[in-house]
Amino acid sequence: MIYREAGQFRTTYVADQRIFPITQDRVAMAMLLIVAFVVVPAAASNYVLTALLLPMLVLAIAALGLNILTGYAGQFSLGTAAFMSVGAFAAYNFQLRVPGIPLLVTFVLAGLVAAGVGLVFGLPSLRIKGFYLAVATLAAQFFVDWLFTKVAWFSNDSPSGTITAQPMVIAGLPIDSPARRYLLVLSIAAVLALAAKNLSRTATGRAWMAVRDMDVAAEVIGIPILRTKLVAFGISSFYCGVSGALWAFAYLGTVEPQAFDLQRSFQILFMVIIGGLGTVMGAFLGSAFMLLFPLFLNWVLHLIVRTELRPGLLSQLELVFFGALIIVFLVVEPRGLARLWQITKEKLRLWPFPH
Amino acid sequence: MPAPDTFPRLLIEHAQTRGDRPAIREKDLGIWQTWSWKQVLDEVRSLACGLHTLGLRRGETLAIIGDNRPRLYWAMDAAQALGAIPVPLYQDAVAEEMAFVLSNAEVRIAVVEDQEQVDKLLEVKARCPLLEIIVYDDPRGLRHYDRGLLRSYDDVQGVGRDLERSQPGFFEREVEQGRSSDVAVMLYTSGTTGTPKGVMLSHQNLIETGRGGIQRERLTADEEVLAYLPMAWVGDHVFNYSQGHVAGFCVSCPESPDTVLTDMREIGPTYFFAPPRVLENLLTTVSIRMEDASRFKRWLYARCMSLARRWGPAILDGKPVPLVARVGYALADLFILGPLRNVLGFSRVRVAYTAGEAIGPDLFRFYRSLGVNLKQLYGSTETSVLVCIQPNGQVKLESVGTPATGVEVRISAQGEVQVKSPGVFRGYYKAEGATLESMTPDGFFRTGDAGFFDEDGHLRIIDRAKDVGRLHDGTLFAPKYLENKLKFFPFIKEAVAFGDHRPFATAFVCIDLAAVGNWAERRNLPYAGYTDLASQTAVHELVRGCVEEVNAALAADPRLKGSQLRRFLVLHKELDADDGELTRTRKVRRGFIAEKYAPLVEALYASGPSVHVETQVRFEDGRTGMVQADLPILEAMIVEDEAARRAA
Amino acid sequence: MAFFVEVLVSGLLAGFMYSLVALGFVLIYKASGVFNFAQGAMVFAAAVTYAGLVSLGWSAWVAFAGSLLAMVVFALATERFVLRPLVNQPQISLFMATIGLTFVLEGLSQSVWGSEVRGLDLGIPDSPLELKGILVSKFDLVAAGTAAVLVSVLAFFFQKTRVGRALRAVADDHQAALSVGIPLERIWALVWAAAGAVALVAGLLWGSRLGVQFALTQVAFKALPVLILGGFTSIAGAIVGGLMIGASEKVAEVYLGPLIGGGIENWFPYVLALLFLLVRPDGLFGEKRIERV
Amino acid sequence: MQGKVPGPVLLEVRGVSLSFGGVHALREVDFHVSEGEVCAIIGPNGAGKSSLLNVINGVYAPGAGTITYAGQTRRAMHPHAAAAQGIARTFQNIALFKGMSVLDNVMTGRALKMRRGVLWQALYWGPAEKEELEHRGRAEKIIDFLQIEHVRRTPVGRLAYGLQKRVELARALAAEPRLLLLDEPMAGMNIEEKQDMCRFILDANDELGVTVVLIEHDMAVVMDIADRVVVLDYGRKIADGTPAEVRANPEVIAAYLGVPTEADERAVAGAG
Repeated sequence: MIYREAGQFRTTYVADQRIFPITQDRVAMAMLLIVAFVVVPAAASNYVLTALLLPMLVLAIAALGLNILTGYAGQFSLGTAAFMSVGAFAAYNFQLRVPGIPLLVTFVLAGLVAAGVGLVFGLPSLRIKGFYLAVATLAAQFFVDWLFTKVAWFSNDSPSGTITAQPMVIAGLPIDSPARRYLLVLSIAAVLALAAKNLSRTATGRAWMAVRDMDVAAEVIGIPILRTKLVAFGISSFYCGVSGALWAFAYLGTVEPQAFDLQRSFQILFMVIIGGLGTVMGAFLGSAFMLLFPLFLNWVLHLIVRTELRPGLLSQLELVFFGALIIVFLVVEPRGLARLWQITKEKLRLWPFPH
Repeated sequence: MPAPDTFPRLLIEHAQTRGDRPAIREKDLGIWQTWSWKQVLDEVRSLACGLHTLGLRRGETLAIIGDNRPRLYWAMDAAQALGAIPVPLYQDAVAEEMAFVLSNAEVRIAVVEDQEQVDKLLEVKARCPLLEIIVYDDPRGLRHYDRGLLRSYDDVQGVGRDLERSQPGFFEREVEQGRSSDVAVMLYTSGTTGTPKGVMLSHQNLIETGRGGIQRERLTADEEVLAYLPMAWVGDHVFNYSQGHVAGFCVSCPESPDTVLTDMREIGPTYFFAPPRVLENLLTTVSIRMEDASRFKRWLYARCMSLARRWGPAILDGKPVPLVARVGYALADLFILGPLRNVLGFSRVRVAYTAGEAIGPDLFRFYRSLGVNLKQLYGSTETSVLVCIQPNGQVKLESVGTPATGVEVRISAQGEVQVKSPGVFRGYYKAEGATLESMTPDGFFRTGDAGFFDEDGHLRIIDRAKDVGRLHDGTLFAPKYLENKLKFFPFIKEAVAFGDHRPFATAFVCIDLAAVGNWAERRNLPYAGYTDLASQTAVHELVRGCVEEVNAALAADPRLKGSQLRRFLVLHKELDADDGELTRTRKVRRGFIAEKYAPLVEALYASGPSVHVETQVRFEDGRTGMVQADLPILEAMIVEDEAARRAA
Repeated sequence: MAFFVEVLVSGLLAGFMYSLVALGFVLIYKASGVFNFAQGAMVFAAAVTYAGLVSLGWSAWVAFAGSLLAMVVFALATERFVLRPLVNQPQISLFMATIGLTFVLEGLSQSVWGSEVRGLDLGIPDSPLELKGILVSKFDLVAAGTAAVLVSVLAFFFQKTRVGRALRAVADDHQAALSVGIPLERIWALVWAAAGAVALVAGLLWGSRLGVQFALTQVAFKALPVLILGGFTSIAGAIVGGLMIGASEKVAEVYLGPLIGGGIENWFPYVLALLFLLVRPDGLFGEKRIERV
Repeated sequence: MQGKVPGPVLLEVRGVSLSFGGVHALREVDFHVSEGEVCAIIGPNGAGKSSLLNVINGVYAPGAGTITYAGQTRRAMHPHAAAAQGIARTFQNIALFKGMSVLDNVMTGRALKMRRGVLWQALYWGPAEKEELEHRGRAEKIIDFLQIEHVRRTPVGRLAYGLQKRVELARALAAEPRLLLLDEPMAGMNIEEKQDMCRFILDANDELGVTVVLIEHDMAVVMDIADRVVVLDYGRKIADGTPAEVRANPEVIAAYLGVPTEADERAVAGAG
């Protein structure tokens, strides 16, 4: 209905290969960016910024990473949180042990370290597939948990293993207020999302999808299977590493290893499933959903149950609803919210015709 | 250089004044390949020089056969630059029809699109001794063909560039010799009246009429046009080629005949021309697709369309409309009408013409209520089309508008429409007799259509002059008028009426396979194909309903009340140009049909319940087969007088 | 030296406890090709239901029957609302559905029975028993005995009975089984109920050792390496795998742990299993997966 | 096809045998294909046709024998090396990437031709974009060549069977191969689709200069488009020559129609 595509024709491959070839989509994206970069930091309350938007964006980056690994390359992983904690601790140690290192370089290095660890745990993916690979990534999860609690060097010998992130300064400008932290994370998320989108529409993305859909055929075409899988593991872990670093520096400030446990990996896995495997938008939709749904649930339950709830009952019910939601999504629309959005868009472009 | 009064000079002027703006586009390899006016001039210059080297001389003819392709339009420019006459042929014509035109126009050189056309030419080569050279554009499949006869388009341009280098300025000198009175193009009429004849139109004919149309509708160089109609038809030539050269706007060629709808949506033309048949097919697809929509969408569509039908035309004409209606229409436009225009590719249309045959009131009102500025137009190949045009704001259902700029229109004693204008043609090629016969002594062209001027000075066309007949009791019998009324139903694709020198009016009816098929599927009525569907009694009842509705409408007009259809039959096969029953542009060839199906016509006037028929049919791949069926003779209710009609 | 044997024996007996849980996974995977991640949550749910019923004053056997009934009801509901709509979906979707199930089960059992830790006494003395010079805990022996009984019953069921064979067919290809007329729905409900029973037994044994608490769900993560070693589809593999993991974990904990800071029981079995996987990508007894072009 | 002069030998398989446990799929097969030729491999089911194809492009490593391709002799070919040296193929049951559109599938066929690193592609700027557009243009030419432009953006899973086969051929041709291996390209097609596919294969061989080795059961097709026919039976090559020679070869007729055993003769005599 909103689309007015008549007269929008493309005369070059550049125009045809664009991420948003239709003007209406470009306008919508531009407005979204303006709202995100200008309106939100000015208008949103500190609570909304720190409690909702910051975690949403930070986790969305990790979800982007998992989406590349599982959505595009089809390699199943339950170890996302492990790579996040590697990123967080690496960033902390870089800031600690390398005086004067610029913040952004720290994040990149943290990402690279996580990518390195990702490659190591990606090696087995050549010989083993499916569930077994999930178990291998579980090994990463437990091993990293154990490493950061047991080896004190990482947490600069702090007794409980928790680390306090150094204050953030970029080119002399302290990034302390919620708005500034939000803008930092938002810009990093935008850049990484664009990079992921570009990868998905070029040879790398096609190689991933080829390996995901039918690796035997991919090999016969000449796609190096192991290299493609490792690149996926590396880039995915890079995203998780950056996300972990941002979690420590921009969101919480102090981080203990338990913050990146198996529950975190499940949370990001749910985000990618509900958001939509194999789509960049899916990561953001999923992360927004996972953070907004408990608030919505809380509000609904208070409407129904007047009396004060037994402590902890709310979080139990939340668990039940999340579990049920996963099943509902898998039955109704296995490709998640992004697919629902895609169907709506297609219908709008064809409106009023059904096909 | 004098003011540009020939197409090559116009081309050169555009290349100088707006050299970088797009002149022509073609959807190929997934994107719209574009050529600016400068690039078109270079391409035309090298092609013209190449054709000259092949021996094309001033006054000779150059055949052009294929879908709408930039390279074929350039062949027209190149021929005109050398003073030769381009002769575009219908790309889906069978080999025999091509043979007649090629020999009649004494064609020595032909520029064709692809292997399909080359094969047709090779098939008729024996009967066209003059044909020496075939220039092809798409080399697909032609690697092992006889090199003597065939030249590739690129090689010809290559040779042309050599000539340019050896004789710089050759092209400009040839263009210099062109006169506006030279013959710019020869279009063969579809010959509803006897054998096809070559209509010679000069540069002056086309440029002045074109310029008149452009000024009247204030068209500019920014128009976007989709060239999807056959290049051999005057509709394509005037609105795309000549007006494109005069106004300097860009002509876009679709990827292939079956992607026209998507290409239409992508280009979003601002200036559009379509014969009623194209508009009718579009409306049928709209209604079929809407039938499959969800209940809510169908309800919303029905509500918005009924509101649009009531107020749309008035709003489009700028007439006063109550505020409530205007708000209602705006909402309908937001939800249904706007998106519908967008999906069909009509959002940017400023001026849309329809001509070639009468258009049904419902069909015409549908597009105007949709907010598309569709206007009726009257004209013929011999008058470079633009004779009468409906002015903006005074668009009526039955009339074809007021005379175009510089056009005199009068009605002869016998009721025939006659025209005098700068667009009147230079005569039929090698047919002096026919030319004289078609002109009046004082220089008016006899259109052969019967009509009259209504009170607002709008011309109304009722039928072909020679077809208008009389029933036994003397009442006027206009077969085309009846047929058009029948064809305005989506279920009826074609109809042929009989009644001249007969006691009452009768008709053959051909159903529309898509629409009736969809109607049958909705009632899960199984059918195995066209003939089977046409023989079903349920379908006969459906057609009877349509015929009786036409009778009711005829009863309202005192002059036509007597010619209500008393009996009709549903034909067992579609009328098809390949069987000679229709012309290339799908107009009914009444005489041929009356002769071929004489026993059926007699049966309509006899008392028997049905008639057996066996006819030869030509299939797509050229094989022929026999189709036979028993066609029941069906009665239709006659409305006696006004009161009875209102009661029914 | 005796000390090493003692550690080894206690490891082997603990291994039986692992294979008990692993058995639940194998049962469902063998019959429906679904890797049931919720097996751990089922162990916890069964145990906490039993403990809850006992605290309500039900006698031991009646509480056992009650919990068993709860597990059967759960199995029927799962088949009806989760498995049936997801027939023919890729295995990954079914696997993720079981993750969803895990959360539903954990949330439900905690909201119904609360989340405080409860003791569980099955009346099995835990005093050590002197046997040929090495101390062995009586409890471990009973657990090992139960596991052995359960395993033989299931092995017989799968190999010999008609239904057992049908189960194996279903595991290969849902659609093929359906087309041959095997009543898929009933089979799956039956298998999930059996897995529920196994989970109950495992829950009781583990519950009495560790106490009935949320940590019981972590038991599933002990079982995963066992599955890798033994392969997903073989019952014998589950037992052998359990023993190997139990023994190696205990030995490593005692000897290797102190060297690198202890607490390695979480990740060591995984690393061991991982090394094994590199050699045999489909596990010890698992069927070799052939990829046809 | 008449009047075609065969070029130098492009592929030579010498004494290749292959067995899976007890089953002997190929027994000392000698077989060569010269540049520009259309060579058909025929034989009853289970004769080893697909196995021979899989040996040529390295999916299987033969027990014995050598493969000489483009002058290089090796004991076994590796799929990756085969693809790099211009061997492309289609599969018996279609091996398309279901999650991608037709255009992406065809572009993936060009995977080996793309050089730009991952970082460049993430930026999608400068050389990476230029490379992507250039290969898009090449892919479009193949799409136009096989006339599948109307389904360019449709996910491959939604296409009809005949069209999927054409997309798979497009993907193989997109790699600009020297040798094209086709595993029953016309299986399960109606007359019209078969005619189209034959035309495409001949056009590819003629205009793109691709040497074609295809497995086909439809004798009419083989006789029509193949320059040479190789007949396999129970893993052994029993005939190799022009379609006419092979048609007349008694051993081939026996292998296809089966030799009448004494019992059949008695039955015929009895009934006579």
